[in-house]
Amino acid sequence: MALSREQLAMRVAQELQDGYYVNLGIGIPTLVANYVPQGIDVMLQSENGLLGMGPFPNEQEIDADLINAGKQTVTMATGAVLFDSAESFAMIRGGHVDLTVLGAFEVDVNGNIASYMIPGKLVKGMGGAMDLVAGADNIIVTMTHASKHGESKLLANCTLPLTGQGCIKKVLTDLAFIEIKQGKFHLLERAPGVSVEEIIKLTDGELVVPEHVPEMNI
Amino acid sequence: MALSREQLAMRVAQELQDGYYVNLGIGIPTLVANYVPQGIDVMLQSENGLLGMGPFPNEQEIDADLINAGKQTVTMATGAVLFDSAESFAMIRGGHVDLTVLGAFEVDVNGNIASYMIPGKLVKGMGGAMDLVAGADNIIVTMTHASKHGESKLLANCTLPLTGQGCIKKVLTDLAFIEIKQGKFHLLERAPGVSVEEIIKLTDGELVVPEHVPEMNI
Amino acid sequence: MSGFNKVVNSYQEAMAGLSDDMTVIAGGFGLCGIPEGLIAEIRHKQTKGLTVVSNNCGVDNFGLGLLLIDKQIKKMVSSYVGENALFEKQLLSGELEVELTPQGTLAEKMRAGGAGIPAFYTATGYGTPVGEGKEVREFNGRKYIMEEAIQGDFAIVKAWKADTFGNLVYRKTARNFNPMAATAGKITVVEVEEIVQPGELDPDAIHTPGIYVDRLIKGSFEKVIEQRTVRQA
Amino acid sequence: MSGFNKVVNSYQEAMAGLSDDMTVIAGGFGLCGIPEGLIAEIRHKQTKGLTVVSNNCGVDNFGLGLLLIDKQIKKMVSSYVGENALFEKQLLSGELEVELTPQGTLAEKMRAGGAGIPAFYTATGYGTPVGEGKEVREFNGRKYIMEEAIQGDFAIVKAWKADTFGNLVYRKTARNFNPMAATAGKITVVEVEEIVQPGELDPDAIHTPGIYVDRLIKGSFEKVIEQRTVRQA
Repeated sequence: MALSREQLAMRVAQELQDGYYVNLGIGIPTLVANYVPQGIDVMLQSENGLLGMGPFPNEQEIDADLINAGKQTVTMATGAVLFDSAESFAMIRGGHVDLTVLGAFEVDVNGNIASYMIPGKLVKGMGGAMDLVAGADNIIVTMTHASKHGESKLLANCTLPLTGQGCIKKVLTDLAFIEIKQGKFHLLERAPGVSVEEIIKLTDGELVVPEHVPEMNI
Repeated sequence: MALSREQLAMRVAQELQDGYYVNLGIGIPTLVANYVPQGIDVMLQSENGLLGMGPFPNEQEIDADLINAGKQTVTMATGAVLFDSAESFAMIRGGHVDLTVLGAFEVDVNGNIASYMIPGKLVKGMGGAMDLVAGADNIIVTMTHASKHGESKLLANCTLPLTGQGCIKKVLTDLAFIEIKQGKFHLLERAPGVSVEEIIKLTDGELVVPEHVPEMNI
Repeated sequence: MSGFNKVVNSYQEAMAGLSDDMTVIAGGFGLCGIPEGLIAEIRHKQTKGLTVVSNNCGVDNFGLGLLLIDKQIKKMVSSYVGENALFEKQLLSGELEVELTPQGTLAEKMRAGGAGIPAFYTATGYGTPVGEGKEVREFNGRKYIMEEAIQGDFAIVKAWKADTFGNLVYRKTARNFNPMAATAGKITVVEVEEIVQPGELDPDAIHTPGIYVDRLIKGSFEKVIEQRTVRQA
Repeated sequence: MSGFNKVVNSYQEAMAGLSDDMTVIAGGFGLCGIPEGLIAEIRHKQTKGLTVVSNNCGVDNFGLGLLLIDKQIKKMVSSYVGENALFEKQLLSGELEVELTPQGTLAEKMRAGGAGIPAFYTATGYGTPVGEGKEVREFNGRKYIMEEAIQGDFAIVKAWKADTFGNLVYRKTARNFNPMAATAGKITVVEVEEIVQPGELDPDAIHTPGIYVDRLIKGSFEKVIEQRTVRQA
């Protein structure tokens, strides 16, 4: 069965390592913070100027001066630090963040990603996403494998305006965990109960399938 | 008579305006701080990271962590602010300092300045001087008009490696206050008791001399 | 030190000189850390044809969104414009021009504008619509695009505390773009919650040195929250 | 949060991995704000062929000058090298190479190295020996030269206080180049006067976020003063 939003977050959380500085995008990536494995500490970077983001506040803690990149009220973890936007993106662009998790509309076999604009529909803007994909070495894209109409989002070539070129190496969809290298998708894991055939059917770009494709351990 | 070091500083101080942020170079420029006219407040920028430099400390106030760009122990004035070297030169390069006063070996009719290196002799380095002359719109160079051997330091073309190109508009020497424009020196004032003829004799670059050249009011 | 006293006593004085077709750089991220009173004054002045450089354009009826009501903004330079219906409407109708700029590039362009750096290279946006028409250059085998600095006729900034010399301290994530904006205005106007005497702020903990600040006014702030989010008790 | 504890317990551990021919970026201005113990450890290790990026090279017998004694430095990238006789001697004899870099350009090159900016333009040095061989480009009618970023295999930094996560606070003008150096090392090692627990530093007043710091050691400092200057009583 396709992974739920929570299960996607759980699987991403398995990639966390102790001492990682992590930037989590809006949406599913944000949920990853709820599933950090025991014995592992990570520090969350929020690109509006906070390293060491804590949980959402309770009613008494709400502070209009303390928000995350999604404009939600948040708190600070112990040892947090605040800074300006230039410093925040120096950190991001300079490759100091260990892991970035973000959503996308499309990715392709060359590691291109499209995530900020659907021409003709509303243009929301790229926010910090272009800097994040350009600056990070270690990125996990989380997305649904295909649209509701069964159109693949894992393509030979992205059709939408790009957020970044050749920068994505790992994609976790609701159906599969996929690595991108040498101009191809490589199937690493499948969602529990999802068949390799279904993944192949819903993947437009060239997909390399090993003999044995393990089920994810959620 | 040629101006003394103190008199040079006094004359420069007459150019100060209330509310000026000022960077004073090492040597004679440093003395300018002693002659700020009454009723005028200026704030001194030290390029190693201090805006609002105070006087030298007394024995009890000495702090190894608080020095000026000449590595001398200093104090902070009320309302001073500390920052890093990138911020300090952002301020300088970005043109936020109102007046810069510095020494030189040579200047020429095109506003070029040489001040950091005499080939064959010791190379001390340019420190912050190249940034200061590139960043400031309002610079006063203080120097002796000629060497001890009577060789002019106000030239048609600088002979030493340049610190900056086309950036100097005002030069105060021990003999004269001179403006540089349209590829010529323009004599504005002469030191008390110094004749126009002497200034002409000791100026190599083309010098425009008006009919009346007032004596400096020191 | 009267020459360094930046305090002005009215919003009119704070924004004096702002005229049609000028460029205004504004601090703030969403509605967090925005100079509410200065924005209100711009609306009150009815200055038109403005180019506004700001990460966002507020929301309908608050923040920079207020300047959309009477179509005072000709062009926005922003990284994110979502969640503002009036903005969308004016954008789609062609009344409003938008230059979408990645958030980090926008912050760096403001910083460069204040720091005498006319241009810099970044990998951000290479191979995307943002890179179109921009110079591409390779360093150490990777491709980068050239981005130019931004300066404003005015910068409008929100800080927490200031001393009368204009030394500024920001609070929490209300800092965001404000320090860079403060450096990049020909005239920098700052609205703060509290003004103290010189010497009352720790010199080691000042975020923006007063040298960048031209005018200072004490405001009162609504601090509207866009996404009020609480955890389960 | 054990994964974020940056504290090491010996200088040997602090500088582990430093080897011949590496590039070291060092904070400090003159003898102010220099990582004394880390420099001593480099001398003790007798690492050779180093490229050292630092505004100055200390004095004879103190600071980075100590690394000249046994000719450990192959090349200095500095803005100012005066007042060091051994430096002058090795420079004139050709044993030591020097790349003179304007102070502001040096600071900006370090910042760029940490910030993912491979190059930037500055007017500083245009038309001077510093500009020779560098690309010249005109913006708004003025000429600028292109300067490239600097990164180090190691950065050695001196701060005042740190928490165990490596969040740093500097004191007075001992800040100088340290914050930029901290961002530009593949491995950044910081020597501090005091280490406190996370949460003890004001999050709004931290100068260097711990994300840049790899190793942290508590040192003791001589703090030699180069120009002890007092005013008349």
